[in-house]
Amino acid sequence: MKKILALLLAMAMIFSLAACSGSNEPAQSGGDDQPSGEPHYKDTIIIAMADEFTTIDPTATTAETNQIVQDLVIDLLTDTNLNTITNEGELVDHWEMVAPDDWIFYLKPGINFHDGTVLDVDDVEFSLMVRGPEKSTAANYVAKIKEFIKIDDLTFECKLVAGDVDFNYTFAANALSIQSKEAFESMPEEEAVKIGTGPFMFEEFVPGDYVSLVRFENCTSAPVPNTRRLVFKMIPEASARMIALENGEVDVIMSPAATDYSRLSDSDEFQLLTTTGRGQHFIAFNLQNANSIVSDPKFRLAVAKAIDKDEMVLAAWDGYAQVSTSIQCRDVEFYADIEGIPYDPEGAKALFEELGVVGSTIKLVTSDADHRVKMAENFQAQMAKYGVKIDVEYMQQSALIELLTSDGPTSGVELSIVSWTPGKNADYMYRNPIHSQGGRNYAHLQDPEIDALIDEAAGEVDRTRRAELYKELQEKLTCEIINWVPIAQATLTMGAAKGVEGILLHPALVHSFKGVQKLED
Amino acid sequence: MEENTNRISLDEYKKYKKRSLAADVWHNYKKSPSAMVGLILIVIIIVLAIAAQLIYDYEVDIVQQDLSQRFIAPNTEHLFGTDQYGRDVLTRVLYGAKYSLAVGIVSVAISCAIGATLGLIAGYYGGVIENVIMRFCDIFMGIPSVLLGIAIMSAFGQSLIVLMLAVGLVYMSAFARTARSAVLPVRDQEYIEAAKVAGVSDLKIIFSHVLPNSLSPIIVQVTMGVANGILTASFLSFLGLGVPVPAPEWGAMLSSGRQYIRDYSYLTNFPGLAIMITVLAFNLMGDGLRDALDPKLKQ
Amino acid sequence: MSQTENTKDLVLDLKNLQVRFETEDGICYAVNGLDLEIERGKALGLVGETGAGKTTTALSLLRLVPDPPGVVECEKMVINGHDMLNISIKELEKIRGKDISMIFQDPMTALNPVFTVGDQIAESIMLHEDVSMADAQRKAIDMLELVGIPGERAGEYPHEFSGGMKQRVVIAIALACHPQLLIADEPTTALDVTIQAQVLDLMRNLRQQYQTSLIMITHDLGIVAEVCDDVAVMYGGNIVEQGTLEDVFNHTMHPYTEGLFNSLPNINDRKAKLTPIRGLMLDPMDMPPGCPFAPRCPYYDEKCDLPQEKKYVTETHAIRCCAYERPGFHIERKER
Amino acid sequence: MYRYVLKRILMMIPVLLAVSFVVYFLMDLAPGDIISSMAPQDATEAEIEMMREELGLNGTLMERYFRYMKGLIKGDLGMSLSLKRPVAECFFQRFPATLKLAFASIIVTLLISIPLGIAAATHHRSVLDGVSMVTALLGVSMPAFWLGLLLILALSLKLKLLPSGGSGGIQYIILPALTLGAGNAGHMTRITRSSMLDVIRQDYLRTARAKGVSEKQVIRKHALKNALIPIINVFGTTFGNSLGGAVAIETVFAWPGVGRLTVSAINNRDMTLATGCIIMFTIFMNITMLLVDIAYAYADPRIKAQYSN
Repeated sequence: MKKILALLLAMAMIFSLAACSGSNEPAQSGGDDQPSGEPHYKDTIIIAMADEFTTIDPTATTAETNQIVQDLVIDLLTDTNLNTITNEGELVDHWEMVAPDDWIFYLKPGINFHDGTVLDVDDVEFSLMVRGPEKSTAANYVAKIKEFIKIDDLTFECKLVAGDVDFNYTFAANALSIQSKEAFESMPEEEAVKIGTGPFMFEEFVPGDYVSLVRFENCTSAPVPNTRRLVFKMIPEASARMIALENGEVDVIMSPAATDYSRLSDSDEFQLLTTTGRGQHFIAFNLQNANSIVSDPKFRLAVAKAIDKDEMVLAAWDGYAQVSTSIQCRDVEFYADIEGIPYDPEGAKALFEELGVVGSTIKLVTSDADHRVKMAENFQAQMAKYGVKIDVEYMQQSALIELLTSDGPTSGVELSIVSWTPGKNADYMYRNPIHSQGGRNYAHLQDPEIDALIDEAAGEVDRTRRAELYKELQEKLTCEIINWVPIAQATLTMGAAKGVEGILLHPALVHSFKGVQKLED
Repeated sequence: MEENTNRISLDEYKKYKKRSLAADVWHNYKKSPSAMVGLILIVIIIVLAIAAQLIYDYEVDIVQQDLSQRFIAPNTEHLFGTDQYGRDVLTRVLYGAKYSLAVGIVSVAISCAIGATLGLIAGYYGGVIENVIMRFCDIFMGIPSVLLGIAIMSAFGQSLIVLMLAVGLVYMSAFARTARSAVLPVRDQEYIEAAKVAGVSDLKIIFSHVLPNSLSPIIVQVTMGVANGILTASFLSFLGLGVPVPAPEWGAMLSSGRQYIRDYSYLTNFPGLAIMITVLAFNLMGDGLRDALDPKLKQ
Repeated sequence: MSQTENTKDLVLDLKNLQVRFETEDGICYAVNGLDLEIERGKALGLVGETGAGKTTTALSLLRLVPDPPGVVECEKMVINGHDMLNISIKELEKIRGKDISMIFQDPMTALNPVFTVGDQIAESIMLHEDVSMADAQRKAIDMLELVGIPGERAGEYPHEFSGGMKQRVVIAIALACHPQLLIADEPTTALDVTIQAQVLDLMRNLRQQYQTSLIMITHDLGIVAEVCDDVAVMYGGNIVEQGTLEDVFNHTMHPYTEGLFNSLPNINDRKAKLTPIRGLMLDPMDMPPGCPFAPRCPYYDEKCDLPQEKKYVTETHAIRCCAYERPGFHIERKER
Repeated sequence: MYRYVLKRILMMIPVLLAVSFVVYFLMDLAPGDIISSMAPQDATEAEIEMMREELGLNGTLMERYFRYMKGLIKGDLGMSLSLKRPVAECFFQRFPATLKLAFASIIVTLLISIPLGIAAATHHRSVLDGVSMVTALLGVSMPAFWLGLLLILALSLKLKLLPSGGSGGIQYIILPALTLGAGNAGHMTRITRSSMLDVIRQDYLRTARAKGVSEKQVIRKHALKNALIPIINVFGTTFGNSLGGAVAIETVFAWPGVGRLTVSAINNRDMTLATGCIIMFTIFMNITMLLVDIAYAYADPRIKAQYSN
């Protein structure tokens, strides 16, 4: 029996040792081909991600973590310039709006794909018109195109189903990445999706562990990077990412814990990169049930006055968020800096008493995401001071969306804590979550006047007039209708070793690592 | 010759006279110091849990926050310090005792009620019934308990009741198995046979003859089950699937303190310690009961 | 026994053996100052009721009394020339199984369930004889056949044997290395009568073959009469009467021995009532200072409460009983 | 013996079918489906319906389950809804990590518990016994996730000796294996001790000693082989627990194993992945149990005889 035991132990030992040593740690192997004399850059940069990377196929998911990696490998026709936060051409050199429903795009010449072929309109047509309609993530966008006309190898025209003055933004959707037609014809789909025009090529993916990319030496869509290899390592725990950075195991960490911000910014070895996120976090009122107290504008005003947003920011984001005064997000085009409804505990108290809601219970739903739980917990605590009891139900994110989009007047939901991350253009800010036809109208606002304003603003070609319309929308919604109480836009952060440069933070989390590099001495 | 038997004194006779089962168990139980420590700990925890209910007002002491008082390290005013919302950790740990106790005890009551009944029936009737019941239990045994718990919590949503049910269902099969194997040796005893011949109904036989004679392992399983139930429930809460916040369930406290562990490790240590002591107390009591119920097994 | 003991060829020489068990509930005095001598080739019957300390005495000879709680004290313990009190564990292990071995009471539990019987016998041989594994196995098969079990069953496990067969295996293990002193602890109690006779026969033959001395522990006086040369009667952790078979059976002196014989059923008078020894078995936790049998003794007087000396009545016959100091004392053994 | 093994394997089939149904049903009951979280914020009804069909989520529960079962019977676990790859592929990509962790933790468990349990039993009621039993009880009572956090705090955050999470070289497995192994060791030590104590009192050890077997050999050969029988049984459940318990450890240490995969699949409402993973877990648990029962037979001839009948 001793033998059995010894054998068992030995087997287990060998197995785990072999398995351990055999596991592919993203190697920092040397291959430095930088000639001496010129600036010497770190060969491999390792980035610790919080969420799991799952696929390189841009049409498969819309998860930001995937998009970050996909963005390095596969390019889009237009994309957000992260320095100016405006929509610019990426593979497209420039475009012309012949009419709101007729657009002509001119591709950049000589763009190389990883497989050696050169980008032309056929690749675009294949990606948009052949692959696009099959993919649920892309179909909605390409459905806008009534007719795709190839003018020459580098020029194409899109005739639209309906006029859209912001059509260029459409091509910034990640699902509309441009891929090589030749690659799809010559290799299996799972290989072909890895072929793009980006500055990095797909190297290896170990699920749950890491994904690695190598420099595309013949890159013409962007400058050839100074970093030879990028490794995205998945470390879900924030404290673990921080340790990894401190121990020099990684060079960059995404979303460090708020408690580590000062450790990063005050250190000589590290830096804290920040930007204000575009996501608007807000408390929405369910306006469907006329009998509910939340249907009373006075109550909504009282809640808006009652919330100490600064305290909530401290509770939910440890202070790292920008308090919102308007329903519209700051960096979205045509933002007007309105005052909104300031914190007024006395006014709120008086209103609550007048309404006779002290001692009553209001039902709130939200998801189990960390900051939402914290917001809800703090909201509950703040309202408890006014004597208003908040009964919170936490649910999984998709369950929440399902409930909020399909709930009838009888669901009992009165409040919800949700967020909205508008992309691209100002219309996006209002179309879905506020327009009565919008798919994510969580407050179930049915206001013809607002609908008319949204429609008018979207079709307005004159930018000054458009700005006025959006300001009117902001003031009406924030101060009069109060379908939401906007709380804050969270600060997005990244930690990096000193000397790491070229990272561009994206307000909607699709950060760019195209230029990431670290000078070494 | 006959008078010789009178040499046994009345006192001696009393000594040998059979005590009631409970008294007998208690007599054996109190001999073990560790078992007594367990019992005393449980009593203290229950008393504290009840006291916390009486002293603290949920809406004020648990729900309300004071962000100006956040992250105060343990001191004389806040013995366990304050958390990220400026709430007193000691208050929360004390108030939270009721969740762990409730989940542990109720979930075991559920799993015992269902599991032991199934086990008794399976063991008593045997044959096809036994096979069907035990295969049914195999289904639940085969799924890793934590995963089953997570699946149930996801299906029915977060709440104390669901948590109790989830933990109860997870451990149901274990009870069924214990009860069944406890019944097997009793089933073939002659007094059961005799009762059957006498026309006593099956139900009566099970409850008045089979159950009392196979009670010991079930009682031990109950105590150990409470310990396991508390651990499982706290893990589910740790994953964010337990009692929703701001209820100060210990596992949930550990989970929310986790991101601050580097600078404020007391946020995780106090709830962790609370879980461990409670589980330890039930384990000690379980050990003690096992030894007391079956002196043969005493080690 | 005579005073010229030094000239005798003693296999066992034991003086003043005391064994007590120190438990939580108190100290249990199991053996209290026991002396025992056995000549080479002789068989001694150790008789007494359950709890008299017979098995404990046997175990202390092998130094196998569990410690704790057992505490063994002894003036002299020489087995086959080895001073058992002053030897290393290593030497002790060489003596066990070789010079002295024991047949245990319950064959059902005495065999290790996870080894084949052949291995269990061979192990003993391997330990004490300089032989190869194969040779040991062969010898083990021989031993099995010697005790009447077909050799091919050596590869089977204990659970495949019946009780009587197991007892034979236990005997085979005990005899595997031809010990000089064999202790048989109630070797036949677990067996039915026909098997009993076979086993006793077997032991007698083996003993003659190997000149083995024997301590036969039993409460069955019939077995003693059949197998033994000498008899020692134990009560309350000590020998109360000791002598040859003739001495003890036909010239019984101690009141306890008398009680033992009186409680046997009388074949000649089936209508006669059985006469049990009155009172209860002694509580070894609460040992009286004097004669341990005093509380149950029909001839009790105050002197019995004093410590009892061992007295030789004849050269071979010794008792511990002060009643014979009373003038004209004699016991009333029933005639059969 | 072979017939017994065959019978056991056949008996797994209905259990697996039932498990698949229970899990599939539970997952369906869970509010929210993956479409809502996968679809872009501005997705239209038609788009969502398209996604639903793309993922095979259209139809009633029974229709979907029947479709799923048709694949399952052929050994096809379907495609993961969120990862867009075959479930089997997702599972087996992650499974080695979990197995690695389970084995490493078992080494820790055995190295701690067997010697400690034997020492405690052979020195019954000594200080050593007391200390090891208290330690074991603490191990049993300590939530693994807290122990993991404490180890991270001490060895990783404060002393910076070991990485606090992730996977890679051997240094990454130490903390998770220690955490998982230590918890199991508490249980195993208690079992080893009580099983040894049980055996130590057996008459056959006295027989062995009377033969002249040395004390060391009595414990190592005669006692341990008997004590091993219940230990093997617990070893099996412990190994099974290591597979399942890996969920807690993988979460705390960000270990890229199947436990975490399953939890995230459940959270993401990835029905096929969750069901597939749990089915695979169940298969491996059952196989472990079967292996244990076979090992059992080799340790105890009495059980082997039973199986043959």
